[in-house]
Amino acid sequence: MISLTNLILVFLIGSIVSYLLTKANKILGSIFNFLLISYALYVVWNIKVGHEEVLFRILRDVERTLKVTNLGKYFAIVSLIVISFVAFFIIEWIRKKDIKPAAFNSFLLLMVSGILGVFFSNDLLTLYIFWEIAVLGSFLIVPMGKKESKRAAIIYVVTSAIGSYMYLFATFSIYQRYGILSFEQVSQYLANDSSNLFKWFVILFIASAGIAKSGIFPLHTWLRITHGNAPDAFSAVLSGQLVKMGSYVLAIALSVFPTTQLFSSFYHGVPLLNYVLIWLGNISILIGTFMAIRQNDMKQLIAFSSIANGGYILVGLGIMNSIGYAGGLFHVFNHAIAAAMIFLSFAAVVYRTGTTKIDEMGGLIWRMPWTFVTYLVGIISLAGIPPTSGFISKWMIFSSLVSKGMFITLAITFIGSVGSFLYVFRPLAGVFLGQLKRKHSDVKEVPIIMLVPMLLFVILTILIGVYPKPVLDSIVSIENEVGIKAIEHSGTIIKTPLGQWNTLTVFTMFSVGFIIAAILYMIFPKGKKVDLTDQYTGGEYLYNYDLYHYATGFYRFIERLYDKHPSFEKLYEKLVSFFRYIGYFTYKLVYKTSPSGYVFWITIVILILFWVRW
Amino acid sequence: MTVLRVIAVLLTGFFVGLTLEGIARKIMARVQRRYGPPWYQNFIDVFKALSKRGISHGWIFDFGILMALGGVIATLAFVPLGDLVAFPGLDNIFIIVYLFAVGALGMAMGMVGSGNPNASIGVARALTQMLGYEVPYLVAIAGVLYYYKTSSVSGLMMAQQDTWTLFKMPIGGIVAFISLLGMLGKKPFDTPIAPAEIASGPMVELSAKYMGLLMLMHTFSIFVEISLFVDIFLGISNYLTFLLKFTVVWIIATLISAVLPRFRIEQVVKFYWKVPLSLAFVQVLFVLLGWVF
Amino acid sequence: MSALLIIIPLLAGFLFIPFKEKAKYILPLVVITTLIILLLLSPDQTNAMGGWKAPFGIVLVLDSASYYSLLVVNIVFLLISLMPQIVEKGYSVVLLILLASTNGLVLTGDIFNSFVFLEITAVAAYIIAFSRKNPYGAFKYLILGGISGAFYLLGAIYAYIGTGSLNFADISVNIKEGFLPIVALLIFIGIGVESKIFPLAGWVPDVYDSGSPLTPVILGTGVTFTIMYLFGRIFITVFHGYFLDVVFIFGLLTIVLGELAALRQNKLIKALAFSSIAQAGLVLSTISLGGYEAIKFGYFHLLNDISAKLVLFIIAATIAHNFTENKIAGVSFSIASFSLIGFPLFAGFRSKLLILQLAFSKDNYLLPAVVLFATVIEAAYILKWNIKLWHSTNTGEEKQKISWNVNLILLIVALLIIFIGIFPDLYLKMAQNIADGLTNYRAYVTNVLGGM
Amino acid sequence: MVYYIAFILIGVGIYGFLTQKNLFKHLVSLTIVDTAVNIFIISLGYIEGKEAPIYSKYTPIANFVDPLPQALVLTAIVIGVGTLALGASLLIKVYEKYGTLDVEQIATKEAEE
Repeated sequence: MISLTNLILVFLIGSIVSYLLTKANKILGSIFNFLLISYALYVVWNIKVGHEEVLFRILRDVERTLKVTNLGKYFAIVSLIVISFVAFFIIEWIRKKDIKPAAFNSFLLLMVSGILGVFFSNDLLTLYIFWEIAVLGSFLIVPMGKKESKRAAIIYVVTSAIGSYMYLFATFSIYQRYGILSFEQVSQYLANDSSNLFKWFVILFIASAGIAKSGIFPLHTWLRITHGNAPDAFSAVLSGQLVKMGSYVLAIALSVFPTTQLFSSFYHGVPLLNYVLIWLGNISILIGTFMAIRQNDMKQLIAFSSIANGGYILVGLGIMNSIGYAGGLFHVFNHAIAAAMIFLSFAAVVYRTGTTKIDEMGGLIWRMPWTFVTYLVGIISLAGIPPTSGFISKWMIFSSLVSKGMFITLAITFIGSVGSFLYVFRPLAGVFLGQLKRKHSDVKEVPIIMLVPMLLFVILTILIGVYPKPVLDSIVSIENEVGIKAIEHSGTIIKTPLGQWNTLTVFTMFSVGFIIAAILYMIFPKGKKVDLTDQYTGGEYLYNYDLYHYATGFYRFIERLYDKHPSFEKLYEKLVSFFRYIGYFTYKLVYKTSPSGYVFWITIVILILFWVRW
Repeated sequence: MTVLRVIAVLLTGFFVGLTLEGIARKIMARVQRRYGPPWYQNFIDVFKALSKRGISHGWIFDFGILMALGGVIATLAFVPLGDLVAFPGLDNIFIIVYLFAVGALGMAMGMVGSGNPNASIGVARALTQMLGYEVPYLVAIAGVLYYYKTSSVSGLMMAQQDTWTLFKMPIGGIVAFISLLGMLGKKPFDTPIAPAEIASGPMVELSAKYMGLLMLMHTFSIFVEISLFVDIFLGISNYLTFLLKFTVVWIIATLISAVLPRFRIEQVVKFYWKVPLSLAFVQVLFVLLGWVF
Repeated sequence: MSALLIIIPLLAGFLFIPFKEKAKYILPLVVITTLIILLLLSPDQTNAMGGWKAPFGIVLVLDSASYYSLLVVNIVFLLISLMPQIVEKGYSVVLLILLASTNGLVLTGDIFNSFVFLEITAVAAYIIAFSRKNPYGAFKYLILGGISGAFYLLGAIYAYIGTGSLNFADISVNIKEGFLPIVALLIFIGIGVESKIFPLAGWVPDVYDSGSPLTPVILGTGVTFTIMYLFGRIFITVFHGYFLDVVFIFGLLTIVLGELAALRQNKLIKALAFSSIAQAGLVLSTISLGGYEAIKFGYFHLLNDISAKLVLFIIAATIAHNFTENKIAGVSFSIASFSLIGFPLFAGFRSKLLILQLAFSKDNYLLPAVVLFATVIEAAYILKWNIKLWHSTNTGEEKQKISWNVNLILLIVALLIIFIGIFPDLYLKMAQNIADGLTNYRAYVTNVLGGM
Repeated sequence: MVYYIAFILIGVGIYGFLTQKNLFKHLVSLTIVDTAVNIFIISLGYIEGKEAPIYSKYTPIANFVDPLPQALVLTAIVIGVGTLALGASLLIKVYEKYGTLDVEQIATKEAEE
């Protein structure tokens, strides 16, 4: 079995090989990509936990190591599943798209090497190094999308730079205070460190990298532009997987340095730091949900839903009791799969129709039924409706919040989950159902190669929804490793102190109900099949049925309630223009002046130095 | 054994539901000083509709209705009717509320699949209204869960040894009842169906068999919503007393809906998030502080 | 013997004044000969000019610091001379004089002599800075350089009054107590203008944007390194780190305001000029942290910055629009900009990491915060340019193609940056030697005065 | 006593820079500063009642003023002249390009570009 370091090296070299291969032939390069990534998935799948490797050395006395932990392995498997499916999708997708295929494939591999390193690094600095490689890889791909994606790439890098540099600042202050960087040692030192302020500072700064990357409240503005405008298949990787790197760092900041032991409990066993982070999660749920309801561009809509689900994961992880933590981790899996699935179906829609605006489309179900099925199961899981896996994690988070008695957070999570019915339904009604536009009448279903990964996602979601044992087992092993009481579950029954339910009985009962309805449907006379334009129009004769489609301003009545909502993007743009103004001011004052200006500055410096010295 | 219990639950749902709907039409008529149709009128409507030959708008239209009816039947199976519990131990409150969403989503998808914009507007209103009433309802229920430390509905019912939860947490009860009105889609909150504005909303393209199936779904969903309210708030009851309490709640709801005009959709959401939500938070604060009667 | 390093370029310069055009091809030969001579010399020796012993006559000191600085400067000149496309219309004579004066600046052990060489470098820089497009920028640079030269001279004279002689070693040993502050202040003003400290370096953007590709390349790399070396020699060896806390504050100011000013530039060369100001500020503030480690990492960062700037300026000056046709230049441009920002796998990351770790070990939390804040801004505008050049849709009015030899050099330097990113000990060893030479001033004094 | 004059002259030069609009006057004030520094250097070496340091058979060494500053001044003057010449030629080019030497007008012309 190839060791991890060689695997990462294989990917680094692989990115150059795939550049050359895709230069030769697009399809060959993408197939090479897919094979390499699925090989990585195979290696990561059966790697032994606790396996440790030594890497290069940067700072003198601190050893750089890669170590396989349950947490890292879980995140790596989820990410690699998503990326390998998307890589399979790209084999066909890349043919028609006008992006630079060679660069796309090679940077994808570069990013995957970074991701592998992040999940298996055993100390803060190695994690930072691979983190930056992953950011670099993804940064290079994002601008290949629409015109707006050029600006989006900059915003993406700057926000993630803010997060990772605060993380670096904390890493160095730990290194300077304790001299060590690996997670176990740091958590021991932190445990018996006296100054509360230092602990607060360190954990908040480390968590800030997670906050920036998974689009939590203060640093969430980049998600809309980046996911909305990145190349379609890549936004599936972006929101399905890259956001999870942020959740991984949040998981580390919260559970590996166990905040529960570090700080005294503030509210029902939840320390104040967790409470603050949970409240950041809450605000991002609110922002994500309410902004998603307003969007007309379907990709930006799901980007906002990623913000909301990032908030869910943070709330789940923040509660730190056995159910809540398990809920957060399970939601990582669900959101990764659901978001990837939805974005792939959008990629398929854009592959055929070329537009992402909801109101420019309609009735695509009659031409692209399988894409519709993927999208349907995707939103059922994203919205958290029982037969699919999405519900399990939301159920866990709800029951942990109820048992902790945090009712405002509970109310906000309810708003989030019911709100998700609203915003997932908007593209469903606007894009797939309703009247088929004349210009889309000759749209065909996407080729088979693109359909296979989408349908595999569907099967995976329903399978895990009915039989969540594999995911629950790995979560139990993580919880034991991190020192939280593991949740008890037996295959399909999930037990909590508040109550339990059985995924299998729910599914069988649902199918029984479905069969009863089908029997009733069969017994009675068959309805006459009528085509789409035969509608009740209230006695009016319609010439152009394209207009007879309700999609623009789908929730206008509720949007009107919060039209004047505070926009953080404008706030940050004002901040940037403030910096720009300072730059302009100095440029005009010091650099662009006449010679007398220069002499003026020299005399000023002399006077200051004289005055300071004597 | 469970199969028998499930069948019993479904049959009660069917018969009791339809008869009560008939009675509701009778009460509505009496309030409007007319006699109104016989109590078994709903049975006739359902069987008449099912026997006719209607029109279908493609496979998604049919699939949507099947999913709707299937989802609601599944939800009904989990709901304990007094002491008649189909799946003891597995009837978790969140399961019931969210499994109910499967039905709603199926119906929504099928209706919008018909291609008629009235249906889409109706469904958009239904979802918005759901956003309105669901949050205060769940917060109030969460207060009850937190107090009794269990989230299984039959457990909640059994926990009301000394007094009904309605008397223990009156404000919670009121909030739940107001949200119940929203769920039922009765008069003050029937903007999604609003016959005058959007040609009875989602049901615009339904005819014959599909209309019949939707009526069934409607009865079952009403049955689920009210039985949830009865189980949680109106104390321990065996099968008969459960049905009695059920009819009382149903009559009160019909009386209220008989006299109130329809809200506009923004007013529904604004109302739900002003009055019931703040009441729910007050109730939850009382539960946290332990001020429970 | 080390005087040859100054004489040969000077002589060649004056010999080739008559046939200016052909001088472009002789330039590499001259630079190679100076390099060979340098490699033949052994690091620690001093040559008294005209037989006058140390404190009286002018002494050329060749210790480990000046040896490696000379090596770097000459290599930079060699690389530039190998690109005749950049050195156009008769500038090669001026380049030779510039090479002579920079070698002299590094070698000299006498303060007045350093003033003379500084002025010669400045004059050569004014000429290079001049082009039809911006005579006003060159004139402003001349005024600023003239005034700073006057103050530098004043400082040198005060040093002479203080110690009775003009020799660096002599000054460092027995300068009278009261004179050190005034001398350090005046010298700081003199060097400050050339080493792009915040308020004094008004000339940089206009001069770097002079239109001819040679100006930013040579001024940004070769001359900057020499000035930084001179700064190190004077403020560390001679003044034993006396004035460095003031320099630290000015350095921080330079970093922040340099980056902010770069944020709003809409011309690539101007943005890169401000980036070089900011990087110079970073090097100065790292050096002024004090201590052997600080100087070593400071010069290591300077080496990285110079190799990145070499690539960036050449590309910015020659083709400032999309890279679709000349891919190699594009790739090397991206590599250099990633190293500037400090992405892992590139050289800049190593030096920034070491600087941060050093600053933390000295309990100085201000410098890391400023450096990280500046890197965020730098990432913003440099990556904006990166994307604009890679993805710009306009197909570029004149299809300017870079010739093969420039591409080759760009690629070599870019690969060197990646190599340093993975195995940094090549640059680290150089920086270490420079730091050794500068810090142990006792060896310097005995080396120079010992001969008396 | 003489170096007071030198510092006054430096003050005049800098005053010239700060107030004058015409670029040529900047060049003039640059030379004033240079000469001021040179005067300061010369005044350092002066010893009361001593002879100029011109060596010949008739003038004994002991009777000399300190020769070193005077040697330095020679090179300093040459450098000042060099910079002045280059400055003047640059000014010609500036005048060719902008048609004026006034700082404000040049600034407005540059702003137009």
